Amino acid sequence: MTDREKVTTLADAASLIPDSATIGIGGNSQSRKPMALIRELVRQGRTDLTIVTFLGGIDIELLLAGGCVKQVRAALVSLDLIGLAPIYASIDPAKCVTETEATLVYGMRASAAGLSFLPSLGILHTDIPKLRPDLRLVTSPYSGQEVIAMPAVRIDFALIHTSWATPLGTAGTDGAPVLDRLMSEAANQTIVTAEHILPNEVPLGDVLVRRSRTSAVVEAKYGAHPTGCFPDYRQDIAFLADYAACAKDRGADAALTLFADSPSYEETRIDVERILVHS
Amino acid sequence: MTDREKVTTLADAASLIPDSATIGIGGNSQSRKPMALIRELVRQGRTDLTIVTFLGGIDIELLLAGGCVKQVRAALVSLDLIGLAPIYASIDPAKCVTETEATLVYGMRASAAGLSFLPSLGILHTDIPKLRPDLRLVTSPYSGQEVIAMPAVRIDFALIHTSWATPLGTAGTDGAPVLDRLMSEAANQTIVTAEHILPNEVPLGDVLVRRSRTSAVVEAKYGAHPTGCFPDYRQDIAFLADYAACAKDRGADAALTLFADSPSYEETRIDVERILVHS
Amino acid sequence: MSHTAVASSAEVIATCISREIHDIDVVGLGLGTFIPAAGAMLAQKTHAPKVDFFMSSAGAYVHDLPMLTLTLSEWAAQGRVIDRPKLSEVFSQEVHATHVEFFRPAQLDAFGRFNTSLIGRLDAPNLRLPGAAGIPDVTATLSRLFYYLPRHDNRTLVENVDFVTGGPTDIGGRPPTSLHAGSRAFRLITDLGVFGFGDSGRMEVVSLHGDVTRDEVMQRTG
Amino acid sequence: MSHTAVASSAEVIATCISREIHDIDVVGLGLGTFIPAAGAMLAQKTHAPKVDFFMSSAGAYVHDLPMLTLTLSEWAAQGRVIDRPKLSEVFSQEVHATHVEFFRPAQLDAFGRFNTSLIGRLDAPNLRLPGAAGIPDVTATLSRLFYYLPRHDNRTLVENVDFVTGGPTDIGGRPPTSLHAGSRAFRLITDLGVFGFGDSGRMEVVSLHGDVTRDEVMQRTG
Repeated sequence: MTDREKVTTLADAASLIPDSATIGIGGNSQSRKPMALIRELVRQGRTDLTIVTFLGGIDIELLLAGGCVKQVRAALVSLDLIGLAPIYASIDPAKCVTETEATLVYGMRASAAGLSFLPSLGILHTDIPKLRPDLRLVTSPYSGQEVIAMPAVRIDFALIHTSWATPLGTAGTDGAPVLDRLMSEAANQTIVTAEHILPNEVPLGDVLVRRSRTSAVVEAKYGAHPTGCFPDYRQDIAFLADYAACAKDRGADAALTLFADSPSYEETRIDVERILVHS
Repeated sequence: MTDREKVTTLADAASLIPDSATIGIGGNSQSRKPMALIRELVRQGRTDLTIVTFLGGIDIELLLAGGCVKQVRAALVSLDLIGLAPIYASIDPAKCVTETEATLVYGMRASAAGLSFLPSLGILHTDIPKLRPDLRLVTSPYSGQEVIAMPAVRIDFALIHTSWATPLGTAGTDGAPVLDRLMSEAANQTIVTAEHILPNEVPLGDVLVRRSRTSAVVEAKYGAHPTGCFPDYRQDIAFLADYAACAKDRGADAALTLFADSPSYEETRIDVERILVHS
Repeated sequence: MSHTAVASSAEVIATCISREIHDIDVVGLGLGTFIPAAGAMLAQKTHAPKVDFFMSSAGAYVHDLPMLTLTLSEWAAQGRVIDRPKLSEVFSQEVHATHVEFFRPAQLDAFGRFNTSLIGRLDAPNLRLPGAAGIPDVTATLSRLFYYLPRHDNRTLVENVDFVTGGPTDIGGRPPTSLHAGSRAFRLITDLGVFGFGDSGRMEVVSLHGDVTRDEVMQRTG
Repeated sequence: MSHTAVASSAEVIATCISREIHDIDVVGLGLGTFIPAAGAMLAQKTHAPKVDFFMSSAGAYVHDLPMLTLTLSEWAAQGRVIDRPKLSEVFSQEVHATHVEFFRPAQLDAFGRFNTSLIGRLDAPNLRLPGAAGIPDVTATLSRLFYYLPRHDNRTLVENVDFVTGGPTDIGGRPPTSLHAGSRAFRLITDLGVFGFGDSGRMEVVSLHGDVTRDEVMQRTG
């Protein structure tokens, strides 16, 4: 921890993340996916990443299309209204670890608190443990009841996109916080990308990332596209529909071209009028 | 749960609580203690209560002076700047269960989640477990590490005083939330007392009690006195100093008279000018 | 207005949903829950004016919903947020966020157990579904758990689900899933009628819409 | 201003505290921590303008402190709150709330272990102290844990505390208390000087104030 400001470039921020790292991705399937940073990881050819996210979507698709992924741990991966996530739906199931919100929340809480597990009643009488042979039971020393020991979810880098951040790395939103704060606290480091870099330390809204967790801050306008970023812009459903059709009909490599810089993703791929919300 | 509004009197709210109940008390030693409701419990002669609170003070003193208490579970009991809590300092240690914030937080979380325990590294290498022979260890099924199994803290009634509440039982503060939200979620029922009853369902600040947890709402102006209630009034340090001197020199029965209605506590005991904060 | 309106099945279901909502309920609205949102708004405008909503995709409790939306929840909630719990509180089951919620399962069985995980055999599924999200966790803490199906059919409604993603399991001697007293499958609402899970825990007819017959229900139930 | 000022011991300690604070630290301020608050404010006004404060009795992070206060924390924080974490997050050790915090122990021993629980024997204490509050929990997650004592004396500074309320225990072969790497007793600041817990973990002199002698320190240390 130094006292210099943490603002850097997408390229430098992405290069903090080595091959084989475990990355946590914030937001949900509709919003605040750190897509600019993910495009940069693909561009840099990162491989063998383990991805932890709550509700995955186009973030997972792009990382899979780019050949960056060893394992996906998510509670759900879909393109929402557009339907199944085509690349994810076709990968080897052995690459996918089934999570639910409870397994992720307890797992990240355990990690943040330095524990190897937390007990939970969640998913106890479901078939989900059949998909998770790694789960163990633990017996309460008080009641004798057996409950599931949710294993700690370790994350090297949390990747969080927000509407605003400060140069020292405080980041927040006035929209849905999802699980981002917990993810940032559970991760060893957090990389923040934000639509707007604000002056340091003004009193602000809901804090998702405390500055002490943050290693790098990158200004990334439309950095969540094609997901939305409240209040700046909404999810780009037409782009996602194009993506789904392209990935299904012409495969991952063709779909990747939709995310290419030619010369600039922001200028050539984003129809701003389509995603602005007029109230 | 019915759809009628929950506003009632102090007497009726207190009478919901039977002898031998476990009550949780919100706020901290300086602020938002539900003192009006506690005075009413003393007046009604309640006995054998188990008291759970985070930082206790004059709330515990008054319940002890009134002969209401079987057991006190707290992380600290003091009169802050005034010093030791004189009655608490002299009771049988067997009546006191030593808590820390971690034992209470994990214990209430366990209770809220329907678990009998949660593991923690807190207090592991301290002597505090020597004061808590009820604590058991639990072994992680993943790492083999032994950690403390914090037992669930069961609470029948959470007693929460706030600046504002709605007739349906939503209650909140713009000041320190302390552990009140967790306590309310962990308890079977919550009784809210508030300085101000607002119209239902206006968008408000930090919610401490969700309406679905609330059984009764009582308007209680200066209902936290002699503790403070932000932003309405501050802690009454002069009153607490008088109390401490009286309890030390003349005993519990004499100290009790400081809390008597004669005819009205609010009119005779509170020097409003002394506790208003002029900014 | 002089045209004659025939209610669509979505409208019928939304109307039935509205009838199940009590005045002080908090109704959970997940991602893409258009029909339940319509039903809940109808309830609020008729017999249940005090209903609140928990919009999971906005991460917020609100009292007013300005519009039906699938993708603009955060904008809909803007300026209306009553309370913003941490999702980590909700999904760790410490906060009993909502009283009622209405889910659309991929499969539902006679005992109210649902499947949103996979179709076919566990070791060689015909179809992997997108995932369970938080549904197994949330359903365990509801006061009243509802399902809805826009189309009642015998591929969705089966005797036993292929995979138990969640739901009550106090059947066949197994202990109940419910973490908190009162959590259980309550009703199923389809384009044919309203179904309950009475004392036996087995699905039974509560009421059928208009001229729907029991034979039709039997044919379209697996 | 023409008067000659002699610094009080509280002023000396606050000044030493300010020197220990780094520019990007978050300084935890508990109930009744007047001297650390003064030191932290001094640091912010001199070499550490980016310091933030976590005011536990206001339950809030702030950047500006308008005044020193023991009882008006919520008023002091009003309009200045940067962030309001749930205390339940802080004390469950999921949020590493602060980097540095300054505690005043009832007893402190040569190994940096502190006692705020009881004086005397466990089974028959001479004095029961008000309680540990959250100190055992918080100290385990700090980057740098500091103690301060307005009066260095041999009843407070002892070879072994009567009761280990908290502090580092990576001594005598026992595993460390610290939950997170780097958490350990860092320094003690008294009216006599600044003391560290070097590689051995045993207390040692870092610097002595003004004309304080080692003999004086030895006499006033148990």
